[in-house]
Amino acid sequence: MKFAAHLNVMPRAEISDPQGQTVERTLPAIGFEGITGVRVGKRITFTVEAPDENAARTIAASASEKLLANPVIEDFELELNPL
Amino acid sequence: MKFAAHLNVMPRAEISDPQGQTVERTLPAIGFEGITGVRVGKRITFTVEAPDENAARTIAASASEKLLANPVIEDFELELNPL
Amino acid sequence: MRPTVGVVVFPGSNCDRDADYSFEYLGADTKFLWHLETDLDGIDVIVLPGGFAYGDYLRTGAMAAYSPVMDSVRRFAAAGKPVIGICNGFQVLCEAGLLPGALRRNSGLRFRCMPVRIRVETLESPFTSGGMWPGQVLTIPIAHFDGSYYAGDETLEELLAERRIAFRYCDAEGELTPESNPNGSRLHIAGILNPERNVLGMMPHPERAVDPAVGGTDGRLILNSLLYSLQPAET
Amino acid sequence: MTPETATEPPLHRSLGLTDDEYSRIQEILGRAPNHAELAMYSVMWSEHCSYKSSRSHLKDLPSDGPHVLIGPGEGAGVIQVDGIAVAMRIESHNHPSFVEPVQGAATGIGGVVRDVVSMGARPMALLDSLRFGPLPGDTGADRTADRNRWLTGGVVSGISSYGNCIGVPTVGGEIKFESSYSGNPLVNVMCVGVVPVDRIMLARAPGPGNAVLLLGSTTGRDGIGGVSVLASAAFDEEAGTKRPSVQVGDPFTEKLLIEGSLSLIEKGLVVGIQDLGGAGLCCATSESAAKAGTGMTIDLDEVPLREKGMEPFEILTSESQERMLVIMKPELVQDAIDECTRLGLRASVIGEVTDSGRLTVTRGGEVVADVPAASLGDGPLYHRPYTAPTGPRVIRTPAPDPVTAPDEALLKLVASANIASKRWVWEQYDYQVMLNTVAGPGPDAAILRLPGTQTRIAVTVDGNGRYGEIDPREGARHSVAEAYRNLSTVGAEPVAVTNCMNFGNPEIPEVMWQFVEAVQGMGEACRVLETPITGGNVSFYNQTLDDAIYPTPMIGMIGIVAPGSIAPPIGFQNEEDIIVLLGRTKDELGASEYQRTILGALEGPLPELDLNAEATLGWLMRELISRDLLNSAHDCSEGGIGVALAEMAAQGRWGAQIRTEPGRDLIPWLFSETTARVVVAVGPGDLAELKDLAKGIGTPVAELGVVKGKLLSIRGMADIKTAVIKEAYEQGFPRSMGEIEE
Ligand SMILES: Nc1ncnc2c1ncn2[C@@H]1O[C@H](COP(=O)(O)OP(=O)(O)O)[C@@H](O)[C@H]1O
Ligand SMILES: [Mg+2]
Repeated sequence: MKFAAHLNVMPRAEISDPQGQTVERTLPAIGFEGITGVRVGKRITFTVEAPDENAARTIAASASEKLLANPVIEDFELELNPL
Repeated sequence: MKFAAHLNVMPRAEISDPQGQTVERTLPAIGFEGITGVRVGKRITFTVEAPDENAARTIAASASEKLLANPVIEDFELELNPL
Repeated sequence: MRPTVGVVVFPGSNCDRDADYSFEYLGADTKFLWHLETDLDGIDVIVLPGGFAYGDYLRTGAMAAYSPVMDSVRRFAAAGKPVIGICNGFQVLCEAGLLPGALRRNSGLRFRCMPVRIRVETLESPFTSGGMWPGQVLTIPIAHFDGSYYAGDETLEELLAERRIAFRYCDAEGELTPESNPNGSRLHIAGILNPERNVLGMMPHPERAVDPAVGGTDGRLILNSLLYSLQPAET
Repeated sequence: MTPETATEPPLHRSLGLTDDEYSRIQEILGRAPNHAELAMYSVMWSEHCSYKSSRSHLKDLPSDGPHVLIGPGEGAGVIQVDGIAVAMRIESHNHPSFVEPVQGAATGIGGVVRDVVSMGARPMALLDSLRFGPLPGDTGADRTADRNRWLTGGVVSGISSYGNCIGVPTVGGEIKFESSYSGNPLVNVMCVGVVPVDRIMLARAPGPGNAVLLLGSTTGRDGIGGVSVLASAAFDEEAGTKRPSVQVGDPFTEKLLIEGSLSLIEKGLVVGIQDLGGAGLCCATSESAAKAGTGMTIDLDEVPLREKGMEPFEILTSESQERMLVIMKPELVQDAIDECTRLGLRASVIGEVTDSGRLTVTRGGEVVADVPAASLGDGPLYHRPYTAPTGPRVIRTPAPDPVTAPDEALLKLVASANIASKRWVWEQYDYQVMLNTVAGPGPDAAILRLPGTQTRIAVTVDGNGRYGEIDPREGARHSVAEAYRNLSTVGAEPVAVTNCMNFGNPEIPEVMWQFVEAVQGMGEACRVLETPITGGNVSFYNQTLDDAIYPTPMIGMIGIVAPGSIAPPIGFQNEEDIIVLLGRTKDELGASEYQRTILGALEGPLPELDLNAEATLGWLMRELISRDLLNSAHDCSEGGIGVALAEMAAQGRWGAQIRTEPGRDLIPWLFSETTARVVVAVGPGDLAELKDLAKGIGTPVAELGVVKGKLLSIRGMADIKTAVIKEAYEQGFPRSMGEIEE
């Protein structure tokens, strides 16, 4: 079975995010008011092939934990949908 | 009113994604089989303050187009929820 | 005795030849170790050089940390032998869990190539024991985009308490001024040691400051200290 | 089909081929070409690949010299320095960088690096020469200013990300801002590489039976046909929309490709190698076969593809990045594939060299294209009409601006984006990796050690579009002279040139005239200065609507540093040193930076150029430096003596006390861009020797003053603190980029 995986990897809440801050400072300068709390992370999408959803989730979650996100600085959220 | 915006910015389908391809080629070597079609993009979250949802959506969408995503090489998807 | 320095080469490493050149310049034998290599017999020092392993895609050092050679490096380190990770090599060591913390994008959000000053924080390591004094200021180049050292408060306290910070960014007088921190590293950290003090990770490039024809010479202090530490103790 | 389709022009025209060109193809083939063949001819006979407008003019350039090993016509020019071959090449990536600056610049680096690798050389240095419209706050800034800033930042970060990742240092370059580039920036990149003389490779496919390998990235629908193939409604519409308008660089694969190619060459596995650049596979295969007088069969089924459903013409003309074509003996193929696999590099056998003289392409066992290999490269040759512009060309020297005080003018110039320190740019480049960078970026020219030797070369890239706009022939001569002077100022003897000619639409006779004039001027100067041209690149159509860019030839020049010669720094080092001007200053403010930034004008006449004076000055500089007489040196170029002195103060430890020439107006004396001048500082004890040498060779010498204190004090002008000059010089550029809040 195939599953579509969507992974959101964001800098951990207590860590400052210079990229987000820079974007936030730039926005009013180019005419966008009212945007705050910008944080910039990664979005990774892929397909997992596995016998069932559980197996697919195990693979995807462990790939996320081990490689795709770094728990020292990032949190992740994984979404899995059958294809 | 305040809205939580979630923006997914992905390389456009026809644009090559060296980052995703390299991750995909590396995964089996680390012991993750069955993962294909990896694409790596950006996830940006922020808060929009605007009189109503429509106004908030206009601001967020146009900021995405102008600054947060590069329409020449990226597609984006915007999700907006009242806070 | 001429020590043998093993220079690990990941796909995308690009300071491997520089490390090789500088260690040879200082009188060591060197050997390149392609990342698939697992046999570290006869190697006295491991260098994880700078560069862009796997293009720095995803996260710096993330994919390289899983290269076959890294298991051997782990055992090598566990046996108490010295390992030095420079720039990308530091990033790999953190990703591989051999050192705590992580390296994030420079706070200025730009790549920076420039000489910086770093302060020697401890002499208790093979990399800093020979010919340096505590608080000594060295001038060493940096060249990185992701050099902002981050670790949680607990880890930082541990690093401080165990005197495992090897180098900190400072100004010419050794002061930790905000302008002297080129990348936003916490506590101005430029290099740290593992608890056993035989693994060093540092963002600045000591191997670029060895041959006076193309750079300074302060890097020699670090690399020579390491090479001396391998000489059998005189009795 | 809509009714209009019937009246649409025939396919070949929408592919950019003229009716005559089409008939010639029919003649060559003895039949009508099929779609794939037509697409192949259309890209190969495009201006970009065939140099059809420029070829007839370029052939007269001087290309012989004692150091030249390989002149124009190969992937890169090659010179010999102390038994080592040094390859050099400049490429433009102007249009892609305007669409997407980061990726456009990045892929530009990739391309020029592969050119150098295709000679068997290891790339050892990059230089970038950039032109944009004015930045916010700059003289001439208009509504494009914000976009210009965005383009500037993007291009620099593209060069930085790609060049740094592949581990080739970017050691120098230049970056200038002029309104003429607002609609069409220039991104030119030069690459220098080294190879043992006996290992130089050529793009040849000799030996029928030899295997043809494709190394590197998969092939996608990127950059197909460049121009108008895309527009053709006759091709599958859906495929058209799937084609990306921008290519994304993959520096990681490029790095593997460099290592892989060089490793195969070093192991002696390679008989010919060519990069895949413009016109992709179609160009690399036909050219390497044609040059060896052979033919080739290519099986498209063996080409690794990135996308499904690609048409043969798409595979053949795709300009997907990071690929190389390698020709080798069939019995060595397995060794090569094993080595590539070890390195993590893709390698596939895609065909075979034949003796047919034809390029025969198959897919699924069917022949999809079959043409004489040489006919693709043997494109049409045009003698485009050219005429000098007839309109009145304003040639008068504008009166100095009476309102801006000289000290204000100097500070404004020093802080302007064109003159201020480019540290903001080059700190983003890894200029040290490979440990051969002896000096640079920062000095007048970068100095590099040839790996494994004590031999040093110096490299610079220079161009002056303002001068070219006034007089393209003189502009080109000036650019050569400036490059020559920059090399001489660091003590190097210039030996060879490569170039990139950036011009507007050659179908406009006035633009074509600019090109012809510039080529002749460049050739003339290179003849006199004995710096043969080893190759170059022509970029036409740098134009938006009716506005062509200033005619901008970029000159990349390499020199050899005498053993033991150490280049003096720019900055003032010792108090009490005597400051001396070598050369004579005339009142020549035409087309100067002063005129641009302070007066907001562009008017001639240009400073006079005496190439013999440049040559003697060059000799003198080399002599002074090899005798170790100079404590500081900086050539006078943009901004004249005033800016040269300010830069020497900004980069040094001290200020200076300067007296002016009696009876001269201050402004023209300070800011004239008279050629053949260098400002130097010498110890008082060495002044006599300097004067003797200068007198002996006939270079005028004028004592300007003395290194002293913390002021730049010029008679007739208010004193300026060196700290103020430093601030203006160092912060000017970050301020223009919006990094410093006002
Ligand atoms: N785009 C750039 N990339 C790298 N180095 C640059 C760039 N622009 C300027 N530099 C460096 O800054 C210094 C000054 O440049 P420039 O004023 O153009 O020199 P010159 O007038 O002597 O030709 C040189 O060393 C040059 O290499
Ligand atoms: Mg100069």
